[in-house]
Amino acid sequence: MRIRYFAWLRQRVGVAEEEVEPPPEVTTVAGLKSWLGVRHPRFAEACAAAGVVRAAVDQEFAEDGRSLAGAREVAFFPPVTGG
Amino acid sequence: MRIRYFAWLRQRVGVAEEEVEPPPEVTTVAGLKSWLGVRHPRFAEACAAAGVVRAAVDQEFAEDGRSLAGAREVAFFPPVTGG
Amino acid sequence: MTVRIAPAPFEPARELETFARGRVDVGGIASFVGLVRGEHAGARVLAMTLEHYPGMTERQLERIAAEARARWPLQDLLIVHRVGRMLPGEPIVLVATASAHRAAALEACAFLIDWLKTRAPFWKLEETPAGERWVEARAEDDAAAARWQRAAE
Amino acid sequence: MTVRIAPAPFEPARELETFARGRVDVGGIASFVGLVRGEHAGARVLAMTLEHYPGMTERQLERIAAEARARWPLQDLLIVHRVGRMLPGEPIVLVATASAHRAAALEACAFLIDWLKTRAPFWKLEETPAGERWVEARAEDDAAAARWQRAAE
Repeated sequence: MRIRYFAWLRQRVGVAEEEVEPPPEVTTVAGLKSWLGVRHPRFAEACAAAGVVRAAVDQEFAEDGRSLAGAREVAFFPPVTGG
Repeated sequence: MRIRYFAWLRQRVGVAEEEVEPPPEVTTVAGLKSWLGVRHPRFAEACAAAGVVRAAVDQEFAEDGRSLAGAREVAFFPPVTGG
Repeated sequence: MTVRIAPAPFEPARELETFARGRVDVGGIASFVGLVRGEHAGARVLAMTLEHYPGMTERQLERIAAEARARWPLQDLLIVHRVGRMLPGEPIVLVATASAHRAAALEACAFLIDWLKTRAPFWKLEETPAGERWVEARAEDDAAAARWQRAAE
Repeated sequence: MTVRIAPAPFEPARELETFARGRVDVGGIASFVGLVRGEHAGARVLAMTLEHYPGMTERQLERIAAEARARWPLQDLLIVHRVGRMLPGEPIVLVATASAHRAAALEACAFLIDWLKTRAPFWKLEETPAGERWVEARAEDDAAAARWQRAAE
């Protein structure tokens, strides 16, 4: 599974993307956040602040409860600020 | 006093502008309409249809009751259709 | 703030370019361009002529522009309105607003075009294959203009 | 319908000219251009860099554009969004809508820019004299986007 980070989250984590193989018990976006937080303490810190880390699964915005079944790419980023 | 007509009202009346000297008893826009209607029967016809003939006194939109005191120019026209 | 009557064709793109040039103080520019349609009320339109009331027109446009500036925090605004004879596809009117706030720019733009349609002395004459006809005022234009009235008056 | 990510500076005036050219079927074209401001949140802005999520960005823009077309009778629409580094005064985004009805064009334009700000994966990084800073999302942008939600969802 490919993980991507954007904006200041990318800077904090220190990588733009990485390939990971989460264990089978990681089945949701929330679970993936926790699992990645172990690897990247600064990602865990950011996730601890409510509403700050948003996600997309296969390029669709996704809530914490979203299932990862079949997911090939998950992205994490702060709230968007375009336009 | 200068009278101006615009759009189809100008075409119906047959003049774009004219100088007139209404008698002292013509003190309002409504009075002027009636007085001009005698001169221009087709103007009177148009005025008979409600809401069709609008007026401006010295280049300000004016209702029928508006006084003509001090007025130098009065214009008559159909509802505007710009923009 | 610029308000202009254009007796000859104008290019909205060029006007907007000039309007936007060198601005580092605004967040956004909203604009609306009205174009002559090639068809209207079931008939082909070959050309359209806009008659106006010189003197009063400028005065009303200035007043409408001032009203917009009083209601919204605008850095600048531009109104260009054609008069005379024009062909389908030609611009009739351009309204542009510049503001630090996009909602202000967009709302002021809608306001300006709504008021222009109901408060400025212009009259449209269409040439159709069946002859000339004066465009009639539309109740929905009055309704569009009236929605701005409640707020301030 | 055109949706484009622009990695280099673009000229809104030229885009609008192309968008409007030869149209005899629309009554009006509404547009909004967002520009880089030279000052923001109390600091001078020297430059701004827009990061985005390639792939997802295009997808979201297409989706937002399709939503606008489903909600309003639009003849056409255009979205151009810059990415990369830009200077104050440079355009960030252009949205344009063409419709027979001016209200539809203006409302769709406001809708598009509101949704772009909250539903497309872009992030702004400002360079100020004190260093770089990421622009924070604003509650008022969420509120502006939410007002369109009640209508359809």
